[in-house]
Formats: sequence, structure tokens, C-alpha cells
Amino acid sequence: MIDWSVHLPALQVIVPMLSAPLALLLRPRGLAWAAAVAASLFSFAIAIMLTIGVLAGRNFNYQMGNWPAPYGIELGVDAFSALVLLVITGASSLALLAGRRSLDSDIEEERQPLFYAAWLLALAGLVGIPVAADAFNIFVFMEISSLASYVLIAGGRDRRALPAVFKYLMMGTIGATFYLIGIGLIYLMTGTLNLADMELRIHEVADQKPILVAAGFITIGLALKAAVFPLHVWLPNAYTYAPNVVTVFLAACATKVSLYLLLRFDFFVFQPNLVGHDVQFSYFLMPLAVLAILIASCVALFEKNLKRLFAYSSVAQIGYILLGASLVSVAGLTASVVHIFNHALAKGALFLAIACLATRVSGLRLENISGAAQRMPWTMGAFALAGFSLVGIPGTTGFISKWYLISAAFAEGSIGVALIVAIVISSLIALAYVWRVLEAAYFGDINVNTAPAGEAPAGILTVTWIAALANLYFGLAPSLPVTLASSAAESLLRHVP
Amino acid sequence: MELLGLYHYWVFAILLMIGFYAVIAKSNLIKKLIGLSIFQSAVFLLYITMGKVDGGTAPIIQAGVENAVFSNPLPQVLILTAIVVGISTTALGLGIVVRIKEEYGSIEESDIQEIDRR
Amino acid sequence: MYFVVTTATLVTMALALGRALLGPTVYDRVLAANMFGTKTVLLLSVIAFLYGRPDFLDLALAYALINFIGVLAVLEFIRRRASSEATDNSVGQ
Amino acid sequence: MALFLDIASWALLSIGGVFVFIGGVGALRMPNLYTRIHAASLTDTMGAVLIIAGVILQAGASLAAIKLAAILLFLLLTSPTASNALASAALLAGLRPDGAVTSLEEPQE
Amino acid sequence: MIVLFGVFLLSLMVITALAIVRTQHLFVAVILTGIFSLLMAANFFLLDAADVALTEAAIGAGISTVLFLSALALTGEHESVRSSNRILALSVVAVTTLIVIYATFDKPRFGDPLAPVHQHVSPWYLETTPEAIDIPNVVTAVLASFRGYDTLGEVFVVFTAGIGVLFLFGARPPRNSGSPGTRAAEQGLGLRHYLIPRVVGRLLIPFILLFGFYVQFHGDYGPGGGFQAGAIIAAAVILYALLEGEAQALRVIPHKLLIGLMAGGALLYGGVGVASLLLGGNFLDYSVLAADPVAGQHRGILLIEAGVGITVTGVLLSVFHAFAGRRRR
Repeated sequence: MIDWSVHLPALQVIVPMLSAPLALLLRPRGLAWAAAVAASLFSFAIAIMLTIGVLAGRNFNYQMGNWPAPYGIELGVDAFSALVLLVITGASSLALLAGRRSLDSDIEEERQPLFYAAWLLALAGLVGIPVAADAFNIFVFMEISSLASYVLIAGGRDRRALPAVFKYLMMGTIGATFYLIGIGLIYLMTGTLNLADMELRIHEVADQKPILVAAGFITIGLALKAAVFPLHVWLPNAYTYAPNVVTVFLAACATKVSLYLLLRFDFFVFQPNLVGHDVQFSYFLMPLAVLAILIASCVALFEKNLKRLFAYSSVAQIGYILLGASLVSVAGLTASVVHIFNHALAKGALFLAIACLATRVSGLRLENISGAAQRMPWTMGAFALAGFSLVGIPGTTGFISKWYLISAAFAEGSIGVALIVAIVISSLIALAYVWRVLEAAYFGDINVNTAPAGEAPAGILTVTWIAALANLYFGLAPSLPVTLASSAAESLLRHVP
Repeated sequence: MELLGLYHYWVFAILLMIGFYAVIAKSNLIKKLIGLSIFQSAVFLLYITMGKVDGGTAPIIQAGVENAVFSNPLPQVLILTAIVVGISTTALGLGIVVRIKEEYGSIEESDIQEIDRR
Repeated sequence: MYFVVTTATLVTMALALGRALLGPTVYDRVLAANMFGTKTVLLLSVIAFLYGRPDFLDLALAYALINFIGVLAVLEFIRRRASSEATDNSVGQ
Repeated sequence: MALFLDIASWALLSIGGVFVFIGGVGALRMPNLYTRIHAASLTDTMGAVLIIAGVILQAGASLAAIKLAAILLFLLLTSPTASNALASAALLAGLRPDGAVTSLEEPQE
Repeated sequence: MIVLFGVFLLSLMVITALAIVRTQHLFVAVILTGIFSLLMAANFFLLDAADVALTEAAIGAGISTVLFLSALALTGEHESVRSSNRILALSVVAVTTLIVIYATFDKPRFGDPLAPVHQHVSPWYLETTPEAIDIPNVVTAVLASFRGYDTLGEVFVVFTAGIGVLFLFGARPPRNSGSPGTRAAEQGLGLRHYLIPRVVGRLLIPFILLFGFYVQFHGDYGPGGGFQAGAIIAAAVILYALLEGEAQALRVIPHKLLIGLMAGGALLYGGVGVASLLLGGNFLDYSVLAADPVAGQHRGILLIEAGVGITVTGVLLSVFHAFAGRRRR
């Protein structure tokens, strides 16, 4: 009898991957959605099983094709990747479950099998990255996920989605190619592609120039993909004009995966081997993180389009994640990893609530939702809950990550105080922009022409509330993400001398 | 010979530069895609160059030839993959450009921005 | 001897490239591209022997086929454009 | 015999190389498209035939010789076809062969 | 001497690339891109990468040119003179180049057999291939077996691109219905009225197909494999479409079949992996596919290469038809 638990890391990827061509072939067409949901839920279940295994101290290493590690391709799951896997598969499942009606109105029936196939491919590509332990394999899966997400975003009804996708495609491909150059340089000096093997062999490299340049290329390339502050220009439009449900999916996990990879590469491969790299890392990323937090929050404050507003807020939140990492301490990294989880929850719930609004309101501009809470109390309730979580009100997940971040910054002395000031200011700005939306929805006058006719459909609303309540649950009982995050932080720092 | 040995790397750098310049500076979307493919080709050249061994031959074992020196097969495998990834990206990019032309009537980035601003 | 032939082919490739860059009409460029392709075929056949790996002649064969398809595609494109846009006289810029 | 083959193949190769080179110069220097097509065809016919024949002599009776013959056959089929298609496309598009002879004609406006 | 040839070709490549960027005429840029690809392929060949050279020629010079041309037919071929942020571009590019050149100083010399690249993983492939897989082409062995998972990913990248283009163009090319213009009819004609290309082309198509299958199944022994074969077979069908018109080509290989090929090839590859799982091995462990591990590897590689070829053919043809069947608006 086959022991399936051994094969979990491989199954995590191949289940959504092989479902994609099946979804394309399925007849009648309506089944494509069901197939996508089934595959997504199944991979969510696999992610849960992997997490349980990791929490029990199990080590998942898998050798593709049964070839030994540096020669064949290795897969591996640890606490950090398990957390990212949970986020990806969870976001995909929730978004798909919520999305049936919403996607029906965005995408013609004829194109739906293609769309769901692309969705499954995006899912497969995204989960392929945290699972992989081979640098080039990561590139391949990065491309699957990127190409598939271009397709998903291009499904938006607004024609402005197209230039947005094109820009994303350009910047994404440049990022991936930079990554490829970096891998090439490392391979040139070490002769290996396996991450663990790479770490060991860089020790032996006497000439550090190519390695240093490789670190630069990989960092910049992944920063492009992760929309780190000055390289974020593709993100706001891509998120704004994508179909609403796609925004839920991608906002919750697409950039997070690149951040995961950035941290993993830097802490596993470069920090242990390059002299003074931890200092370079924090001097390079900390200013960017602070700028991202402050500037993107301010832009969000003056933005009138709801989706774009929260897209800018995402850029700011990416700043928080980087800020924690740039402290290069266990507390900082824990905050950073916890925030990957928590921000996905908050943003996912927010964009789900926006998708609910979109079922009744056209335009999604602030003036259009004036008074919407009177007609859609449940939607706006979930929105408020998720919004508070984004701001960091105690009792929600956002508070947990802010708390960890502030205490990590506190340990850094004088620079930490400045950082805390920045965090507090930006939280206040976040409160302001969330409040602007709530104010319009709760206290604005109903405009008879644009006001929503009634509450959002029950299906999507239920999913939204599940996500919103998850914000509350993990805010009150944060042990799961925090355990995973601190173990991830420890394993990341174990590599730093 | 020493300088000639670095020539391949320099050409890699120059091609990278040319492609990258076209991607950033050109306003025409198709030109950007062409630039992108030059940019990617440069990286292919980097990989294949590093796989070459002096006096080596392609890593296809010939019957009856003993002690042949073979060039490194791994970069070639990686670049095979990367070429296919490149054409996939290009095809998708061209698809998007054609759709943009249909929606906006132009494939110049500056025109599109202007139309959107209106 | 192979070297002499290879050099001659390479120089011809450079000359063809020169024609492709100079134009002046689009047909000159297509001509140059076609010539360039066939010269590449010759180059590969000779180099396959220079390297002592005659099994690589497959490549030359593939190039010959692909080149033909490429030229026909270009011509088809020109024909289509001519039929759809009689007004566009920018061909020979 | 082997020596004779060698000499023959070297001769073929070098003459082929000369033809290829001449064709290349012609393609660059000739005054208009149709004359350039003529020069370019030279490299594909004389040049290719001679060079590949030379290489076939070197290869002897082997699989490689058959492949080379196939390449030659393909080149001989495709490149005149391509030249013909090119010239007729150019002619149909209104590109008139001009130069010494045709310039005697009246320009048709 | 050969190094000098390489240097010469590389210099030509730089000139071509500069010309591509400078020309305002996109059509010219595409023709030059074809030349660029041929040069790149010749270089790969000189650098001992026969498989890559074949791929670059078939995909870069062949398919990519056709795709660019079909896109140009739909968009127009003139670039406006305006270049946006030139200064930004120059500075970014200059910095990048300096960094890259900085890195070259410590690089191992070109072709140095003692470079770390040739010391670590690659000797193992060269030694293990004859005994564990027993096919002469080490590149195919690494591609299909040692790093078969990458190749699976790659097939899915191609598949994604195919899905993407079909999705963008609304699943299937819109019928030219209702428009009474002569253009629609004319477009379907292809090169029909050129008698000579048509005769020669039709004569060649079976040979191209044959050659494609040869490349597919000879990939274990010489340069070739699924990707190259897929591109060549697709090129043959594209030639048919050029000669006889797309409508005729679609009648021969209809749309549904193309989508079936796309999905079927990907599923075949994945299915081999799942089969090896069910037979008690790891995913993509072909050794369990037959009683003898080496025979199992042979069988696995044959099947997955077939899967690759089928998907690549399907995707390239779907993409070609999607572009070619679209009417300019």
C-alpha cells in the first residue's frame, strides 16, 4: 500500500496542475467551476495536512523522480513554506467559492473553462514556489504563476485592465529574468542549483564579486515581483482592473510568495556566506520599507477608487513585512512572517467585501457607495471588521502583527523608536482611509440613482463573513500563525552566523 | 586569449543593455516585446557560455569514441526550458498588445496613457 | 580548408546582414534574411564536419526548412498588407 | 584514390567558397532589388551545390552523405522558390526593375 | 580559430541588436529579429549546445517570427518617434551594465575545464546517464528524467500561454460572419495565387512532417526532442495554412482537436508521473514503469517526450490560428 503522506509535497503541486487541463476539457462547461473548487479545496486540505505534519516536527523532503538531491529536483516543506501554502490555497478556495456569480457576470460562459484552467495553473504555480528547493525549478513555477495571473487579470471587464496587464507582464518578466541572471551567476561559481547545496558550496567560493552581484540581481528581481516600494508601479492598476475575485486571490498571496522567496534566498543562501550581508540587507531594505509604509499610505488616503485605494494599502503592507525582516532578528522575522498570514486574511476579507459591494454597486468609487450600509448592512459589517483588522485594532489579526512588529522594533534601540513612530503614523493613516470608506457607507446620504438595490447574494456574503470572522479568530487565538512564524524565523536565522 | 575569453561575457552584458534599454525607453509595445526577447536571449548566452569546455563537444555520447570531453549538459537543459518560457511570454504579450490595439486603436504607451486620462 | 570555406560563409553572412540593415526596400531585407538563412545552413554543415560530429547535420536540415517557412510567412504578410492597405506606401522607407 | 577525393573536395569547397563570397558582394553592391536577387541566388545555387558536394566527398558513403544530399535537395527546391516568390511579390507591389535597360522605357504614371 | 568565428558571430549579433532597437519600422525589426535568432543559434552550436541551437532556430527564428508578423498584421508596423523616459532608461541600463561587468572580473575563464560549473553536478550526469538511463543524449536524459519536473513545469508554461491567448481572443477566433467585404474571403486564400511556392510547399510539407517525427523520436540519440519536434510539426502545419489559407488548415486540424492536443499532451506527461506514483515510485520516477529500471526510463522518456511534443504542437498552432484568424479593426 502506498504511503500517501510521503508524497504530500508533490501532490500539493500536481493536484491543481493536472486539474487545469481537465477543467479545460470538461463538458458541460459549468463543471469547470466545480472542478476548480474541488481541486482548490483538495490542495487546501493537503496544505493543512502538511502544516499538521510540520507542527508535529515532521520533515518533508521529496525527491522528484527518485534522483538524489543536488542532481535531481528536491521538494521540501518547512514551517515557513507551510504557512505560505496555507495562505495560497486558502485564498484560492475562498475566492473561488465566493466567485461563481461574480465571475459569471465578468466572463462569458464560453471563456470560463479557459479562465478556470488559468486559475488552477496560477494556483499550481504559486504553490510550486514554496514547495520547491531548487533555484531553477522556482523560476519555472514563478513563470507559470505569472503567466496565469496575467491571464486572470486580463479577464477584467474594464479595458484598462489590458495596459495594466501589459505593464505587469513587462515588469514581471524583467524581474524573472533578473532572478535567472542571479541564479546563473551563482551556478557559475558553485555548480549547483539546489538551495541547500548552494548554501554549503558558496562557503568555498573565494571570489565573492559574482555572488554579491547575484545577490543584487535576485533581490531586485524578486522585489519587482513582490512590488517592493519604488518597483510597485505595476500593482495598483493590475489589482484595480482585475475581476474582483481575482483581486481577492492575488492580493492575498501573489506578492507574498515573492516576499517569501526573497527572505528565503537572502537568509538561507546569502547571509551565511557574504561578509556583512545582513547589514547591507537591512540598510538597503529598511529605508524602502519605511518609505513604502508612509508614501503608499498617503496615496491611499487620497484615492477615490476603492480597489485602487486598497491596492496602495497593499504596497504599504508589503513595507511592514519587509520592515520586520530588515531588523534581522527573531522577533522582527516573526512579525514579518505573521504579517504575511495576517495581511492575507485582512486584505482577502476586504476585497471579498468589495466584491460583495460590486454585485450591487457599479463603479466602486467612494461617491457611489454613499449610504451603502443602509442597504447592505452585512456586507459593510464584514468590511468594517476586515478594515479594523487592517488598521490593527486590538482583537483582530492586524493587532497581532503590529504588536510583534513594534516589540521587535523596540528591541533595536534608538532607530527602533523612529520605526515605531513611522508604524504608528501609518496606522493612523490607515485608520483614516478605512474610516473614509466607512463614513461614506454609514453616514453618507443615499443617492437614489447609484444606491445598491439590496444585500449581496447569500453565497458570496457567507464566504466574506467566514474570512472576516477568521480575522477575529486569529486575532483572539493567534497561536497557529505565531507558532509557525516563530519557528520559521528561527530556522531563517539559524543560517546567519 | 584571455580577453577573448571574456568577450562572450561582454557581449552578454551589451545585449542585456540593448534589450533593457528598448524595454524601458521605447513607447511602442511591440518594440518593448522585441526588446524583452533580446534581453532574455542575452541571458541564454550567459548560460550556454558558462557550459562550454575547451576542446569539448556536445554532450551526446558517440558510440565508439572513448575519452571524449563533453561540455556541461545542465545549462543547456536550463536554457531549453528558458527559451520555451520566453516564447510563451512573447506569445501572451503579443496577444495582449493585439487586444490593446483593438480597444484603444493604438499601441503606443504614451497614446494609451493619454486616452485613459481623458 | 574547412576554415577557408567557413570564413567565406561568415563574410558573406556579414555582407547579407549589411544588405538587411541598408534596405532600402522591405524586399531587400527579406532577400537578405533568406540569404542569411541559407548561409547559416552552409555554415552549420561545414562546422559539423569541422567538429567531427556529422550527426549534427539534422540542425542544418531544420534550418533549411524553417528558413523557407519564415520567408513564405513574410511574403504572405506583405501580400496581406498590400491587399488590405493600398494606401500605405511606407513599404520602402 | 583517397588523395584524389581529397583534392577534388578541396577544389569544390574552395570554388564554392569563392562563389558564396562573390554572391555576397553582389548582394551588397548591385544597384537594385532584382539584380540583388540574382546575386543572392548565385550563393544558393553554385555556392551551396559546390560546398555541399565537397563536404559529401569528405563524408564518403555514410548517413551523413545522405543527410547532406537531403539538405542540398531542400536548398535547391526552396531557395529558387523563395527568390521567385520574392521577386513576384515585389513586382506585384509595384517595385519596377529599373537600371540601365529598363530606364529606357517611359515612366508609367 | 573556432573561438574567432564565435567572436565574429557575436559581433554581428551586437550590430543586429542595435539595428533592431534603432529602426522605426517594426516590420524591419521583426525580420532582423529572425536574423538575430539565427545568429544566436549558430553561436549556441559553436558553444556545443546542439539541442539548444535546434530549439532556438525552430522557435526563435521560425515560430516567433511568424507570431510577431501575425501580430503586426493586426496592429500596424510603424513606431512613433517619441521615446518616453530615455534618461531614466539610460541610467538604469548603465548601472546594470556596470554591475554585470563588475561581476565578470572574477568569473572563471571562458571554457576553463576546471571551472566550478564543470566540477560539481555535471560530471555526475555524464557518468550516470549511460548506466542509469542508457541513452546517448545526456541533454535529453537530464531534461526528461533527472530534471523531469522542470520540464513538466515548462510544458505547463506553454499550456498557460496557449490558454492565455485563447482566453484573450475570446476562446476562438471570431467568425468573419456578416461582413460582406472581399477581404475576408481573400484572407482565407493564403498564397494560393503564387503557383510555384504552392507547388513546392505542398511537396515539402510531408517531408517536414516526417522530419518533425524524426526529431521527436531520435531525440534520445541526437539533438532533438519534444519541444523541437513540436515546433517543427507546427511549422509544417503553419506552412500549409500559409499556402492553402487558414480556413483549410482548420478544416484539417479543427479547433477542438487543437485544444484536445494542448490538454492531452500535458495530461500525458502528468499521467506518466501519476502512473509512477501508483506503481510505488516517487512522482516522475520512470524506473518503476517496467520490470527493468533502465527499460522503465526508456519508456518514461518516450512517453513524456511525446506529451511535450503534442502540447507544444497544439499550443503553437492554436496561438497561430488565434492571431491569423483575427481581423484587423
